Order: sequence, then structure tokens, then C-alpha cells
Amino acid sequence: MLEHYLRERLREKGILLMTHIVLGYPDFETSMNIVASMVAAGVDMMELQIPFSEPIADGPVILHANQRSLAAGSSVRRCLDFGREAAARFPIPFLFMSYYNILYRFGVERFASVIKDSGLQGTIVPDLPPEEGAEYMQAMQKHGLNPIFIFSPASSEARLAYVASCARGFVYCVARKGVTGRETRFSDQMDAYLARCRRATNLPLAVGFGVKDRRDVDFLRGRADIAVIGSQTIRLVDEHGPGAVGDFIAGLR
Amino acid sequence: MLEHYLRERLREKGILLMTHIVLGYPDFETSMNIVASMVAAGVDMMELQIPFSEPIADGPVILHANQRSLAAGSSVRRCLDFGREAAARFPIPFLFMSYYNILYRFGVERFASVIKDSGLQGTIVPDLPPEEGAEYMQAMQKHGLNPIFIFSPASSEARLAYVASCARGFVYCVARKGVTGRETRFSDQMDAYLARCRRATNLPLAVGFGVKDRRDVDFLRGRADIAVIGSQTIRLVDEHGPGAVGDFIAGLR
Amino acid sequence: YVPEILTSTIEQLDEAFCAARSDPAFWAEYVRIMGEYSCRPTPLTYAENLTRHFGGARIYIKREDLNHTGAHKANNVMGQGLLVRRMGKKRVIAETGAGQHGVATATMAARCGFSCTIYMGALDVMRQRPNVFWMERLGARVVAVNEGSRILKDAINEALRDWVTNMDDTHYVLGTACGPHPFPEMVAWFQSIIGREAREQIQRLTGSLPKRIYACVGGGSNACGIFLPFIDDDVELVGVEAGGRGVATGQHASRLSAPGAAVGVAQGYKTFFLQDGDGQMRETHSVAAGLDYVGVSPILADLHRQGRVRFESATDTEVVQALELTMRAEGLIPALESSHAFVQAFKEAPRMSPDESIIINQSGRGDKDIFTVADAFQDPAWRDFITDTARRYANA
Amino acid sequence: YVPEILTSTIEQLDEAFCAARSDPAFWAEYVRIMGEYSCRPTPLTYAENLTRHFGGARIYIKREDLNHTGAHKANNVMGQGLLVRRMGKKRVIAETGAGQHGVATATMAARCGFSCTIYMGALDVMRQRPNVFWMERLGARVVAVNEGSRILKDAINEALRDWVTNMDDTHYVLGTACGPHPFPEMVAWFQSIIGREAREQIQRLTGSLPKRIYACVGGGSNACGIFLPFIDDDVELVGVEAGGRGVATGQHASRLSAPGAAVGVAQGYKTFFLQDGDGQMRETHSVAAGLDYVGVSPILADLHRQGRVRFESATDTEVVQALELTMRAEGLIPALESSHAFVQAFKEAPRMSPDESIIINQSGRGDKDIFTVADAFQDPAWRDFITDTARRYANA
Repeated sequence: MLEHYLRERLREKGILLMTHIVLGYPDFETSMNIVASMVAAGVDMMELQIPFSEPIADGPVILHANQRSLAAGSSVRRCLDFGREAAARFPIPFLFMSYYNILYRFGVERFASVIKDSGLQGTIVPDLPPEEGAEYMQAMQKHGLNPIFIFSPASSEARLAYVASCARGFVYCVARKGVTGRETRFSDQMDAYLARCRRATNLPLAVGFGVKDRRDVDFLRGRADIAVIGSQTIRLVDEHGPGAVGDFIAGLR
Repeated sequence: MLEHYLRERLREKGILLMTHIVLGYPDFETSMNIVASMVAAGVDMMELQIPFSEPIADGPVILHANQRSLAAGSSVRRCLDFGREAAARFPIPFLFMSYYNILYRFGVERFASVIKDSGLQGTIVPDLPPEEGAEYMQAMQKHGLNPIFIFSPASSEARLAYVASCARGFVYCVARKGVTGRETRFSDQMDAYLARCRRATNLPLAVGFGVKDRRDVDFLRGRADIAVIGSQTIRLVDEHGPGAVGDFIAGLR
Repeated sequence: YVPEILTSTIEQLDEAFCAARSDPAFWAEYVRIMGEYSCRPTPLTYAENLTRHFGGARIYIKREDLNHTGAHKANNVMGQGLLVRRMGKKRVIAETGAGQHGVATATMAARCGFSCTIYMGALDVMRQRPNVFWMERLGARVVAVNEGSRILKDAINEALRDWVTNMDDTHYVLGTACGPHPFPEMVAWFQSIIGREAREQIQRLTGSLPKRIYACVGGGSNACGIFLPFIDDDVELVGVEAGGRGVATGQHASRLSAPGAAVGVAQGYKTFFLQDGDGQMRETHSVAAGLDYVGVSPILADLHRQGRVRFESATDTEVVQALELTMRAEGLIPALESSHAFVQAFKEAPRMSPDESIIINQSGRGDKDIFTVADAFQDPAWRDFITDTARRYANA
Repeated sequence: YVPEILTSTIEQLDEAFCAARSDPAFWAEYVRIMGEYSCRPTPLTYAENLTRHFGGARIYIKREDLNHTGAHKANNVMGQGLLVRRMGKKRVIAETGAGQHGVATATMAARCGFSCTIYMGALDVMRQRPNVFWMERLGARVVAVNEGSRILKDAINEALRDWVTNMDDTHYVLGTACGPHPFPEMVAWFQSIIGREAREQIQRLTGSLPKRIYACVGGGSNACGIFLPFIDDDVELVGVEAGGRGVATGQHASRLSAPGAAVGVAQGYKTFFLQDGDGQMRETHSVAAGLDYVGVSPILADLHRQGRVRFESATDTEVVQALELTMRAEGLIPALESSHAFVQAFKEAPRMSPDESIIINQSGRGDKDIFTVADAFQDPAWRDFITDTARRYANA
């Protein structure tokens, strides 16, 4: 069970690291090498993004990675195969991240069945709020998977409670308004927000959007359970190649 | 008196010729040479057009001549001087032809006084119907000049009678609808029209608009008193130079 | 002041016009058509932001820009179209400068089933290609006039030349309140629909008449149209002419607001013309092609003489500034022509009281002017766009 | 189907919308503003010549082209502008494809005093430079979106990205009856002013309801607007989509009239999208930029499912022919988008009875499309004009 794994891991480390890659960017072989480097560098969990043509929650870095991957011909089938292989090769939990249309077109129940069978732990679907996700939640539950839902700083207490009631595994707290990959100021305001999140659920809290270096991770230590590194590793690969990822991750905590 | 002169001349010739030039086109010296050639070739009367920037009754040939003369800097004063010189040098009647704004700006009474003093016989003003021309007719009468008015094929009998009542010297019958310089078919219809003109006035009848060769002049012989050659001589000068004018005129009857 | 040959044609037109004017059913039919084919009554828009900006008189804008084909020209052409039907003619001709009247006439001809020829100065044809394109698409033949200055006045001359040739089956749809009688009266009468509506609208909205009314003056038809129904009222009427590069430079089209013009006779009528001492017409200039004309409506010349209409001028530079402000403050895009009226209103509104209201006649919309306006704003992206489009054509 | 961060913003909007909808004073204020700032009610024009030409049903045309800014888009933006005031926000953003909605939004923002950013695909920015020019002149910032296919859908994505960042003070003025709830209902509600007017007008003019109503369908707002007030009537409703180069070629934007589309979720809502088997959105094509969109209003998708609206498609070639005929016969210049509705009406009118009437919704005017239309007509003089203008710029 994902939640259990995370709690075990948290006993050993003050904060966990989840990283994110866009599958097939720049190609699937490189994607697998990056996963291997990240796991070797001590990442605790990974989200594998199945690219979509209209990724409305993503900023420029991840957006471009989506587009390039699609332009290079990546398919949903190929991404699912990648997930199966990664889950088989590496001893950390993997999640798929994608937009709802990918699941919807594939068939939500079938999607859940395939990823369960592949050994993944769940999915993050940023454009699927729980009130639209009845079919999705049912399928995830049926297959013992974790539907990762999202807290936002704009959510009311009631909203946090409602989202929490649907969540399994952990909750993904977006650190701020906006899309992925932009600067986030980790400040007192964030403190109050994370305290609200903590009050809303007993599940571990992951914090993403703008987490990019050791200082950010240090800020989150004690305030959250998982730091999510998204766009920053893609930037790193873009600028310095996949080989640079290991050192970067190792240096984050 | 112009009418008397015309009647005298008509005793000798079956039909008279009036020609037309645009003053200052292509330049004043050439204009004078053309006058000389025309007089030598036996022309009975001439209209000297003072160029105007908006000659609405003129077709392309005379229109261009107006524009080129103005572009070369010709002024009303220079045109009046030309008229004075021509009248002094040559033994035929000269008329000024221009649009009303030229007379109006110069001062209608002053204009009449100057041309009388210069020895010209009258004026043709194609955009001045008699009902707008009270001041003009008064000035012309005062100085014993001939205001040449116009019959048109679209005029009713009443209209012809009214125009005739204002006319002195002769009446200018436009041969057809339209502007100067286009082809005119001298046909039976024209016969009927000229008969109507003849009934409307005892004054000599000049016919213009599209009269261009001996055949046209022959047609008019017996039906009218004066054939008016306008655009055709300008075309001739354009194509063959001023020297060609004499032979052309001489060959018309 | 027309050639003899037109006398009977003009008489026939005058009779048709007089009969129409004295027939209430004709006006009712005209109003009905303008309501169903165009969008009359056009609104009178309260310019709340401009009013606040200037802090003086309450500014109302008469929205002739909303008319079908985008300007007040629609009123005149549809009115003349009805007269043409009455007279049984099958062909219409018109002059056009900026192209608006040409497009309006071509539109009316398409709607009424007339054949249509539009005379347009060759320079204007080059400058106003979009309008030429639409005229042709609407089924009109557009003749580029290569005479004279190759602009509006030359197009009028050429249209007159066509008319003296083809008057039996052809009506000349003169575009403004100029030309031989009865055109000035007739065009002004059709355009008076603007002022009739505005008079009723301003009283409904404010409970009283406006203090002043501003209209740009090229030929003068939009000004006549909005002014005449207020002529007996205690309302100051202000006509704004094209000041071009400044009346001192001589590059302008200010006939009544500056000393350069004199009474003369041309193009079939008597009025103030910009002319030299010999009576030759002068070159004119305005950023607004529709105001760039040597003559002016004899009706306005007469009202000027009487002191009933005050005439001012606005320079090209002022016009572009007023247009920019109006776009940003109200989301309206007056034509460059209409923007002249805005200039003068903007000068005077601040010195007036908030208890007073003024009306500006927005005679047309400015998006037709993109080539001119983009040039006036020196927009580099527009230049790049045109350059790229030209390159695409070259490679096609 | 929006990111969690937008939940409360959408809730706030939904509340404001519901409050407005249940407040008769709000609608009355909306109608008043549309009457005083634009020219509503827009006329319903009887197309006498087209009716005669086809010899079948009586053809009426709803004249949304006469609206301020030249299309039905004005209705939606002014309505949303009123809501923005209610919500106390100071900034608006919008996507635009052809540029019409961008110009309309920039206009509304200028009038209402909001700051304004418009997202526009970089390809559309290049193709629709005139509209970009006007948006900028109206005070809007235009952001060229260099993501994805660099067209409308990418502009929507980018606008959503702005919104999730700035929703506290910013309202997203979505341009059509698509996107997350309550946008489809809200936009359709504002646009229903078209159908409400048309319903009353056709009954006044003919004494009965029309047999059929034709509207083009891009996002679907003009179609929803004219259809919905007739939804309970015995009136056949026909939506016409972009057939592009022919639905068989795959180069089109027919979501409901052709088998290529499937239900999906994107851009915050669920509807029929043109997508591949994986759920990736496909490239689309239409001569009309405003119809060139992968999704379609969920309201129309639902009416399609119910069989209440019939969907057809018109090819680029048919559209240009219908436009040409309409210009020559009636002097009307429908937008290329609107011309799609004309195509289908022209196919069906001849087989109908003169006792029956139909309405075509002329959603916008076509003179905004001169660059596209001139290309479609392959007008050589236009090419020369552009080439000469480019040369003039090069020499300046």
C-alpha cells in the first residue's frame, strides 16, 4: 500500500522526494536512463507523465516536453509499456500522471486494470476534480490503486475536507497559483497553507509546483512529507544531459 | 457683328468651319503657329479654350490638353494676351471658350471688358446654362459681345426656344450626348434634331462634338451653318505636329 | 452649372425628388428599409469615460459607424436607390474618394438590382484597394480615373462625363451634399435621418437639447444630416474640416474655417472652393481621404455665411491623437474622417459645464482605414505583416 | 474538468451568473447597454433577391454583422463585462482565434475600464494582423502563443494558464459556449438575445415561426444564441460546421456532422473533439478561422445526441461561392464563418415552399476577412496592392 510505504520511508528520512518525467522526452531510452539515475540517487517515488496535446496545468517546460514527445511519435501504449518496465526494474513506487482525456479515451476501467497489472501505484490527473471523477475513483478503488487528488491554496476548509475524503495514498498540494515550473516563494504564507492541509487530512502531503533546489526542499522539511521536483529536472536534462540528474537529486537533501 | 459676318461668309461657302485649340498646349508659341496654319487653310472662326482644372464637358483629348497646359504654367492672363494678339494678327473672329469659374474668378464684367478690348467676339461657357447666366449675359450685352449658348438633342422645344431667346451670334448644337472627342454617328436622327434646332432659332447653327473629317462636314452641309472641329485637330498635332493642321483643314471641304 | 445636355435629366430628378419629399409614404418606406436592411435608428451612445476624462460637458456619440457598410453613406445611397426605382432607371454610377461611398453604392445597386459603375481616382484606387475589392465583389465595375490629380474631384468629373453620355437609363448617385441642384438638398434630406433620430434620442436621454453638435465636413453630408434638424433650435453647430498638415502649410482641405478658399463654380455647383487666383482648383491634403476635397456643400457654405454653423479645422496629428484616446477610453473606432469632429469636441468639452451635453457625429467606423491608421501609428508589426504577405504572394 | 486551483473561482463565477440570471434587472440592463453601445435589436432582413433566386422558402437573415465590432461576439463580451463588474474584478483575459473575440473583448475592456490581455496562437497572430493591430490600439496586450499548433486551442490553454495564476483579480472572458461550467450556459444565455429578437421579429414580419434556422458552428455560441429560444418550438434547427477541404480529406473541423470526432475531455470540458485513438487532439482546417476548432459546445453536442439539432458541413469552396452570391444578390458581406450557414440554407431553400420561411444567422461581417477572402478569390489586383505597399514600406 502506497501510504504505508511512504510512512515507512519517512521514518528514515525527514522528507521524501518525488520526481517527474515526461515519457518519451526526448525519447523513451533516455527516459529510462533518467529513471535509473533518479532511483540510484535516492528518489523515493516517481510520476511518469503520459503526454497530452492540451496540458492546461503545465507551464512551458513540461508543455514543450509533452509536445516534443508527441511529435516524436510516442503513444499511450508505449507509455504504458514503459511504466510496466520501470515498475519491474526499480524498487520505488511509480505513478502515472496525465490528463483525463488520455484515461477517458483508453477506458478508465481498462486503464486502471492495465496499470495495476503493470505494478504501478496510482495516477495523478490534474484536470479531474473529484466531483467529476466518480467512474475514475471507482476503478481505482476496485484495483487497489491510489487516485492522487490535489489541494490548492485557493481551497476553502470545506473543499480541502471534501478532496481529502476522496484521496488515497497521499495528497498533492500545489504550492501556489499558476502552472508548473514557475518560481515559488516558500514563505510564511506557505506555512499557514500547509498547516491547513495538514489539518484536513492524515495522509502524507506532497508539495509541488516550483520546488527546484535544496533550499526549497529544506523549507518543506517538517512542513510536508514529500517534495515534488518537476520542471527543474527537465531543465537540467535539456541543459546538461541525463547524466546530470543523479548529482542534482543527490544534492537536494 | 458676328452674326452678320457669318451670314456674309455663308454666301460664299456652303458651310463654315470653326476650329478649337487649347491655349498653351503644348505651348503658346505652338498655339500661335497652329492658329496661323488654320487661318491660312481657310478656317472661318476659332474658339480659344482657356484651360481649366475641372473641364467636365470635355473628353480625354481636350482634357489632357487642359491639364498639360496648366502643368506647363499657363495663366488666364497669358491666355487673354494670346487672344488679343491673335485677334490683332488674323482676320477671322475669335471666341474664348472656358468654364464659368474662370470668368467668375476674373470677374465677369471685367472679363467681358477685356475681351471686347482685345477684339474677340464672344465666349462659349459649357457649364453655364442661361438661367444661371444673368450677370454674364448682361456683361456680354453691355460690351456688344456674343454669349454662345448650347442646344442639345435632349432639349425640349420649350427649352430650345428659351435658350434661343438668350443666344447671340450663333447657337452651338452639340451633336449628341456625352463629352467632346468621341465618335458621332451623323445619321437621320441627327437630321431631325438639326431641323428642330433650325425651327427654334434664326441664328446660324454650329454643330460640334465628334466632327472629325470631310464626310462629317459634308453631312452637315445644308443642315447646319458651321462645322466645329475640336478634338480631331489636337489629335493631329499630337501625332503629326502643328504642320499637319493646314492640309487637314484644307481637305475638310 | 451643368452642361446643357443634362438639363432635362436634372429636371426629371428634381421632379422625382420633390414628389418624394412631399409624399409621407416615401419617407416612411425609407425609414422602414433603413431599419430592416441597415440598423436604424443608430444608437446615441453616452461616452461615460470620455466625459469623465475631460470633466466638462456630457459627451454623446451618434453611431453612424454601425450602419450597414460602416458609415452614414448608407443613408444617402438607399434613399437615392428608392428614387431610382421611382424613375425607372436601371443603372447607377457614382464617384468615390476613400471608397466608402463606392462600397455603399455598389451595395445598394446589388440590393436593388441595378448595374453599377464606380469612378475612382487612380491614386485612390491604389491607396484604397480593400474598398475596390469589395465593390468588385459586390458586382460593380470600378473605373480608375487617370485624369487631373487622380483623386475624388477627378472621379466626380468623370462620373459627370458618364452621366452626360448615358443619362437616359443612368442615375448619378452623388455621394455628398454637393453638385448641381437638387443634389445638395436631396442628399441632405436623406441624411437628415441622422439628426431627426439624434434630436429625439438626446431629449429622451437628457431631457433637453444638446448645447453643441460636432460633425466633420468633407463634402458635408454627415454634417448637413445631423445639423439640419437642429437648425431652428438654440444649439450651436460646429463643422470640423481637414486641417491636414496645418492650414498654414497649404496642405489641407479647410474651405470655410481658413482663409484659403473663395467662392467659385465647378463640378456643377457654386460654393467655396480651394482655388488659385485664376480659378484653378488647388491640391488638397488630409489623412482622411473622405475629407480631402476642394469644394464643400453649398448648404454649409450658406450656413457659414449666415453664421449659423461655426467652422473649425483639425490637423492630421490631432486626429490621430483623438482617435487613439477614443479607442482606449470607449472601445470605439471612429473613422479618420469622423475623428476630426472628436478633436474639436475634445478641445471644447473641458470648458463646458457637466449640465451641458454635446453630440459628436461618428459618421463612420475606422477599421476600414487600417492601412492608413497603421501608417499613422507607424506600426512596425503591421509593416512586417504586409512584407511577409507580399513575400508569400511572390513565392506562390 | 479544471485544475483544483480554479474550483473556487469557478464557483464564484457560477454564483454571480446564477444571481444575474435570476435577476430581471440584470437582463434589462444588458439589453439597454446592447441597444445604446451596439445596435440591438439587430434587424432581421428579408432577402428578397436570394428568395427569388432560389424560388423556394422565404429567406430572412439575422444581422449580427451589424453589431459593434462586427459580429455576435459583442453580445457575449458585454454580458460578461457586466458580470465582471458585479464580481469586482479589474482585469480580463481572453483567447482568440480569428481575432474577432479578441477585438470584442478589448473593446469591452476599454469601455468598462478593465486591463486586458488577449492570448492568440502565433500562427493566428501572423494571419490576422489587422485584428491584432486593433486590439493593441484598444489598449489590450496581445500575447502570441507559441505552443502546440499555435492556433485557437493553444490560446485557450494559455488563457487557462493565466487564469489559474491570476484568478483573484482576473476574469477569463471565454469567447464561445465551450469550456468549463458555467461558461457554456453563460455564453449561450448572453447570446440568446439573438434568438429572442429573431423569434419576435419573424413572427411580426411573417405572422408565424420559421420552418428552419441555419447557423454556423465553430465553438457554437452564435448557433446556441439563435437556436435556444426556439428549442421548444416546431422549428428545425440546422448547425453547419466547417467541411474544410472536404470531410473525406481529414482537413476539416466537423465534429458533429462527420464521423471523425469522439467524446473526450479537454480544455476544461467534455464534448465531441476531433482526436485520435489515444485522445490527442487533431489538426483542423477551415477557410474560416473562427470555425477551425477541435471541440464544440457541449450544449450543441447534447442537442445533437437528442436529435434536436441537425448538423451539416460546408466545404471551403462552397463557402466562397455562397459568399459571392450573397454579396451580388443582396449587398451583404457575411463573414466566412457565417457563410457556412448560407451554404446549407441555399441547398435546402429551393426544395421548400414559398409559404415557408427560414432564418440564416449572419453572425458576423466579412470585410474583416479581406486578406482571406482576397486569397480565396485569388484577386491579382489585391496581390499587386500588397506587393506595392510592402515596397513602399521597404523604401520608407
